[in-house]
Amino acid sequence: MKIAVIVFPGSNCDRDMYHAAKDGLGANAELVWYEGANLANYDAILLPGGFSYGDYLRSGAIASTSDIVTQLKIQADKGTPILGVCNGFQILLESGLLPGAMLRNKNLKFMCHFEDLVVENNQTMFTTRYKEKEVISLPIAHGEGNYYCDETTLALLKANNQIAFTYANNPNGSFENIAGIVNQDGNVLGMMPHPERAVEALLGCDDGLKLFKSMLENWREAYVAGA
Amino acid sequence: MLQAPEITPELIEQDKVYHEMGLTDQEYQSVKKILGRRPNFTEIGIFSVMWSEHCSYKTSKPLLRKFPTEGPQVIQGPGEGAGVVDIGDGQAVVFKVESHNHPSAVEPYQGAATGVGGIIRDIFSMGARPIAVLNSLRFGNLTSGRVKYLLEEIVHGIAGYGNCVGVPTVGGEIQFDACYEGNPLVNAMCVGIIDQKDMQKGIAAGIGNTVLYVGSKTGRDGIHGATFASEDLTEDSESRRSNVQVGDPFMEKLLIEACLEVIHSEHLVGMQDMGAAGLTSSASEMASKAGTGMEMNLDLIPQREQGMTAYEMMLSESQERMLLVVKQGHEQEIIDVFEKYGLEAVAVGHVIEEKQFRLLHKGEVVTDIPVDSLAEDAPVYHKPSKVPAYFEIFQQMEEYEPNVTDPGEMLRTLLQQPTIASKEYVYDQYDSMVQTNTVLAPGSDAAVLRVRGFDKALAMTTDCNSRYIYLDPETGGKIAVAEAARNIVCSGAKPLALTDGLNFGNPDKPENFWQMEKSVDGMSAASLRLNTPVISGNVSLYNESNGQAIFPTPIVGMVGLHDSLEHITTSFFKNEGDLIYLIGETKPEFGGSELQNVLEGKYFGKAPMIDLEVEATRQEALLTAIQTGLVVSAHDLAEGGLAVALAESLFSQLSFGCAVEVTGDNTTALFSETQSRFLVSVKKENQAQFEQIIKDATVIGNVTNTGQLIVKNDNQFVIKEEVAYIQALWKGALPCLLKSKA
Amino acid sequence: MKKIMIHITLKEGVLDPQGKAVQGSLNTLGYDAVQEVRVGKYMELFVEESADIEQQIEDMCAKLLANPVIENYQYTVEEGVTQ
Amino acid sequence: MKKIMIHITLKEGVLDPQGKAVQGSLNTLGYDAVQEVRVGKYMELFVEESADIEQQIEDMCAKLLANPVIENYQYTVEEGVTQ
Ligand SMILES: Nc1ncnc2c1ncn2[C@@H]1O[C@H](COP(=O)(O)OP(=O)(O)O)[C@@H](O)[C@H]1O
Ligand SMILES: [Mg+2]
Repeated sequence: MKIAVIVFPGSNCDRDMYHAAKDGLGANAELVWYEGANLANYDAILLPGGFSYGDYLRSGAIASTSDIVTQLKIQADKGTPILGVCNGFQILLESGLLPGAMLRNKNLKFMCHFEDLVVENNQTMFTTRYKEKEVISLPIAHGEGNYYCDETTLALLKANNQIAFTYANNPNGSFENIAGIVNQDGNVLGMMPHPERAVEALLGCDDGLKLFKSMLENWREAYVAGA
Repeated sequence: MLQAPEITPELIEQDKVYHEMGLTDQEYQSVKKILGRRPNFTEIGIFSVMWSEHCSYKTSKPLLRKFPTEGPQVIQGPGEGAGVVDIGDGQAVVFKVESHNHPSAVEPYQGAATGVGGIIRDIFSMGARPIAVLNSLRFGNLTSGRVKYLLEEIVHGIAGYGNCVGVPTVGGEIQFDACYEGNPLVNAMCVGIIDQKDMQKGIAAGIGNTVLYVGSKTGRDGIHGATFASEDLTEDSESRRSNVQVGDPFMEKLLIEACLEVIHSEHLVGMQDMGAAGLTSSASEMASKAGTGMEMNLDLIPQREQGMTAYEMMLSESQERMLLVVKQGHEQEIIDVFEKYGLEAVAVGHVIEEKQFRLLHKGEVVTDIPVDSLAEDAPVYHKPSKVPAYFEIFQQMEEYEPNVTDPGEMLRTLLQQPTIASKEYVYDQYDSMVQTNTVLAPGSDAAVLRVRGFDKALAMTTDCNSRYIYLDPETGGKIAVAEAARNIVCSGAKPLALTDGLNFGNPDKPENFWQMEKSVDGMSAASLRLNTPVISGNVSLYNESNGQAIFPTPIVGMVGLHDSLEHITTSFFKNEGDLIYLIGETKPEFGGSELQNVLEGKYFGKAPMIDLEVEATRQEALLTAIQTGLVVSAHDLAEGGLAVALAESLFSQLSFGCAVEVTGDNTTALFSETQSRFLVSVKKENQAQFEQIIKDATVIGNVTNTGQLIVKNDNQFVIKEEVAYIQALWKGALPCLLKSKA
Repeated sequence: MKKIMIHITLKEGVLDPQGKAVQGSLNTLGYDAVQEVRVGKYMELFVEESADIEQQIEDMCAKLLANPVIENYQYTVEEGVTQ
Repeated sequence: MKKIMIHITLKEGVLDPQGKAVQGSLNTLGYDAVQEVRVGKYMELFVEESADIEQQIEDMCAKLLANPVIENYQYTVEEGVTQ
């Protein structure tokens, strides 16, 4: 599996994502600068966290207008696995690849610590290694992770089983405790918590590794075994 | 605001305009002599910032010479942007501390943010990747609305900058005392890692080479910042608000990546950040160090505002700017790298043979100064020093011996003192994990970061108990260094070296100067004995508000090396049944203690004594025990003594308790702040082996599963507290104090 | 040169944590008359004159400056300013 | 009820990193006419009528809403609104 980790100006979890994919998962990963890339060359695309464009205006807003997002949409339609974490999630929201928007945390403060998450849907290509309703622990690190959508959108998310993770103890005010959602086809996952920070026991916890493993296995089944 | 062009050299002399810039008559005369003529407005401005305390260390230099700065591990001592220490495998660790006290007092968010930005630039301008930031903060008591505001905003500023730039904030310390009310302290430390072969220096070598200006445009912000940092804070500071600079962490992030890409180019000759005194100090220092001169055309400087004068450009402290010297003819290759990141890189001058600092503006030479005179001819003052009356009185006092009747209640009180209380409310706002190397995040004694790809890690901490230093600067100075080393050792690492942030009051007052002198003596003695040379540092004087100096606060930032990931140790108890040891004997020492603060509301008497021989021997023994794998947890005893240390060792996710037996006077046993003591837990089966290595350790009890902190003396309960309850008090204290109405 | 003044506000029904916080602290400070606070953004754009400028402004707001999921925008134009 | 509309803008000469980033992005998107962008805050306060309300608003702006070190503020009042 060849994985692209997209680097925007101001991305700062890009190397962390790269190491999670390369050292944690053992896949072939590459850091890909947002300009001049050809995403068709990759089997999976990871949008890392950080502060693209300083998070100025709204988190993810400026990055979502860059040319690479057009390519991203094409790959999303083709079924390529796309994972956006934290700022990556915000970019997916701002570019309309996932529904909803982010507001500032309800206490208006950046927060960084481990949170318990509930795996709400273990049928997505990123979550099959988890058990349904399994409680896992992942770090969060964000100031604007308060997920918002309107009731209609929520109803759709629920009807299509698009809510992947919820917070066990909602830290930021997210609507319906939502921590991560997938698109209708299930190949685009956006989440605020950082699985790439939790792939080694040395750093406190490796609950995030299963997410990457699920992605690799499901991709292999769909594309390699099937081909 | 000072206005430039109309003021002629004659007027400057006649009206003593240089006074406003912080220069004395004598200093003006030296400038005149150096130039052989009267300086013009731009020139005198340049001298005034370069000869300010902040840039020239004119009063502190004689003291700084006392610090031990050498050792086999030291690759680069004080003098460059930051110090560099060998950590094996061809790698080095680079670190330094920097103060941003006065800007933070005036505009706390931006003051703290730009403080973080500045220290990070010091690290990457050496060619190192910044891997961690720590910060050491001092505030007045949390009873005033202004202090609460300062704390909230300073913390927001540190978070706002550090989180965005992607360098984890992994540690620090916060203390509260009335003396900091009008003059808070914000010291930030940055740590970086470098392959030794990539080390950069800030030099302008090679006649004809090109000077590149990189990063943000120059605006009128921060003009005279270095001078501002070198005077007392008064009501008048409010009106000097044009000094405020705004940080742009996004720009800094781009600069980090671009600069770390450019260091691999053979065409790069030198690189330096524009810190205090901006373009002036970076350019003149680079030339001075290389034994060359520099000529720049100010028309080419990227400017944010219209009609900027030479004076304004040279004295601006706009943030996120760098100066590079690159080989002539290869400018474009370097510029291309910066352009990839959307950064402006402009050739603004070149290295010249004549050792002059020459500036052109609108076709005229506006500055022509012997370049060495700026850095090397700055005056050095040997200020008078005088033992303060309070010190004599304190030394003659009877030993202060408080008597606590309800130790359990006192423990609860102590845990809610803001200096002791959990700082989680603060560090939760910092991204402490980005870069995924953080093994020990804030919460234990020292922060620990692994070095990716190697079986080793770095431990880091900042420490300074200024109460002891106030009572007895020499002893307190020793303690500050020793405490930092203790924190490093407790995490399982060997202390390597230190950086210092010397925060003092106005040095023109002999009593303040005496405090400086003695603190430095104490710190020097301890760093010599503990083998932790001083490799970098910062001096911030004139920390006074309305004539009242802060406690002398020389902050120690220390880094240590774990030679294996296996030896990383935390301060938390981990298994039921483990033996709890107290290393070191306890004497009744309460001068400067938290207990004294609680009971008396002030500090007096003698500081706790410290014997550096004992300290060193004990630290070495403890490190050996840890590296032999005999220690489950290790914690140093600090504010609040044994009782607080026991509680802190229990405050983790785990729900243990402890049963401890003390002897003699309860107050002394539980709350004395005798130095060089450690609290350690050890598996029962390792008892004999542990005791062989550590001779002065006493078993005082064991870890239990009861969830209770129990202390007995002679079979009587002295303390019996639910850990969950006192932990909640400890955690809730700071947010509660911040929310309560002023 | 034209100066465009843009107001971006949260849509009705969208929670405004910042507005809440501001209101809370105003009330704490004793300004009890304050019943509600909403916090939005205010931008000033200085643009050169051009034929389709109105359309451009509309586009900029819709594409980048406001997020239609949560925000409304409004703008006014001041003609002939010198920056 | 009164509605107070407050504009908070950065003082002249104070760096506006956000405005710069927005401008850069608009230029990249092809809106070359945009010469400068300054980003500020816009707040709406709904307050109950009272005698000294003007003074209160002035105080709130100076004490809490704007940071006088780097920001200017301006406000207008709309009378008799129902929230
Ligand atoms: N300003 C701060 N920034 C980040 N971490 C902090 C700060 N203040 C305290 N901490 C963290 O909280 C923990 C306890 O701090 P402190 O009580 O000062 O420890 P010690 O007494 O061992 O020096 C440490 O891990 C420290 O790094
Ligand atoms: Mg400690």
